[in-house]
Amino acid sequence: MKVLYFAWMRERVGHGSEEIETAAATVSDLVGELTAREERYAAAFADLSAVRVAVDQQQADLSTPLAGAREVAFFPPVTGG
Amino acid sequence: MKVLYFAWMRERVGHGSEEIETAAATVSDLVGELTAREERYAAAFADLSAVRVAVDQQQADLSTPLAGAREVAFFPPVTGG
Amino acid sequence: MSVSVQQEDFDIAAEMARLTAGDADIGAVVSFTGLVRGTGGLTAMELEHYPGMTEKALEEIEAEARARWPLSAVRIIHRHGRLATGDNIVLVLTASRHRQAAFEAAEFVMDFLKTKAPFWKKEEGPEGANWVDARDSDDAATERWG
Amino acid sequence: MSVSVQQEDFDIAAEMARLTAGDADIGAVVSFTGLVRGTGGLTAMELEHYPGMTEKALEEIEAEARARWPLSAVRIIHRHGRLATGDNIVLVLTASRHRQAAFEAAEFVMDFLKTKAPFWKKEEGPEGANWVDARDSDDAATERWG
Repeated sequence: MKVLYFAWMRERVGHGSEEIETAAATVSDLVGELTAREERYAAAFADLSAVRVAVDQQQADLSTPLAGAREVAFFPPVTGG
Repeated sequence: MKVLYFAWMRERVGHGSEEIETAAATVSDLVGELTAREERYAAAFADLSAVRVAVDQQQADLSTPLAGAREVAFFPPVTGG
Repeated sequence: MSVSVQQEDFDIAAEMARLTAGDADIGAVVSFTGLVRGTGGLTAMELEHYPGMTEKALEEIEAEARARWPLSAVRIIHRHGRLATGDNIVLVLTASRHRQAAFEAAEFVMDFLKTKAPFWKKEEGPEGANWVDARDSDDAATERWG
Repeated sequence: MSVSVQQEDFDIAAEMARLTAGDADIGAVVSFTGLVRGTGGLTAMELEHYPGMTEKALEEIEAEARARWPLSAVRIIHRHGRLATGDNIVLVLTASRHRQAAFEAAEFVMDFLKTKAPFWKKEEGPEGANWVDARDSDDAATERWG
């Protein structure tokens, strides 16, 4: 599965994209796996209220299932326009 | 006093501007004087609900006094933009 | 000069550039452009106005908008004379720090312009030329600003 | 193509001309232009986005606007990359027969774009570079559309 990070989440994690092997059933499970890995992941996900997620480029949330998902992206609330 | 007519009021009266001598105290009095003159004026003022008036280029109404006024304009509701 | 009544067409890009030049606080510019519609076989229109009072009315509309919203700049251009289908009729530009003031002020200016500025349209179509009637919806739009 | 995400600047006059060309029923065009403000000594910003999802989000926003208002045409251009004070960020154009639909749709598109399109601004000022926080007022603006 491809995992993407944008804006300050990208900066905290240290890269914008990675391929991972995971059996996580939901976004929440995936966040748990990632934060358990290394301090920089824990730092990126420290405040979940400031983290937004998209699964296969569709807005999602922590409870969204990951069965069949190819791309998960984490980012802060958007600030375009 | 200068009296101006715009749009279909101008077309009905037959001209867009005239100088008149009047002792009319209010717009209403002036309308009375004009409509008494000739049929084309009566035609222009036939439906007062469709007539708007400005005195010295400020929106006015039938009761507006004409003391000191130099220019009175009659026209239909505006349709700009 | 932020208000113009003119026969010539206007250049929206040039007007926008002039509006925002040298003001680094502008974050939002809203424009409204009114065009001659060809609906119902209309081919052209004649736009009559009241020289002198028109400029005054537009300046009053601008002043009222500036009193209600924090605007960095306003520009109003209204054409008169003979216009063909697709031609520009009116341009309103509002600039502000944030988008809501710019949007609301542009709408406000257009609503008031439609009901307060002395312009009259005579449309030319397949069945001759006719003066356009004022629309009740324009009065209603103006009234919502209280 | 009515949605573009690009580094290059846009030409509002050319975009408007393309939008209204050949459609005689358009009576009203509203534009919104967002600019980089220099407030607080800001000199430049970096605009990051999510390629692929961004285009999809803008297309969804456009489709939603078209479902709600009778629009003749819509155009959305959002820039990304490095932008300096005074540079254009975003352009939204809406065209309709009448002004109210064009105004409301442009506001709607901007409100949704601010809260739904995956863009992130990093501002560079006298005290370094900082990611811009999302504004509660943008969420509130989006919520009013129900």
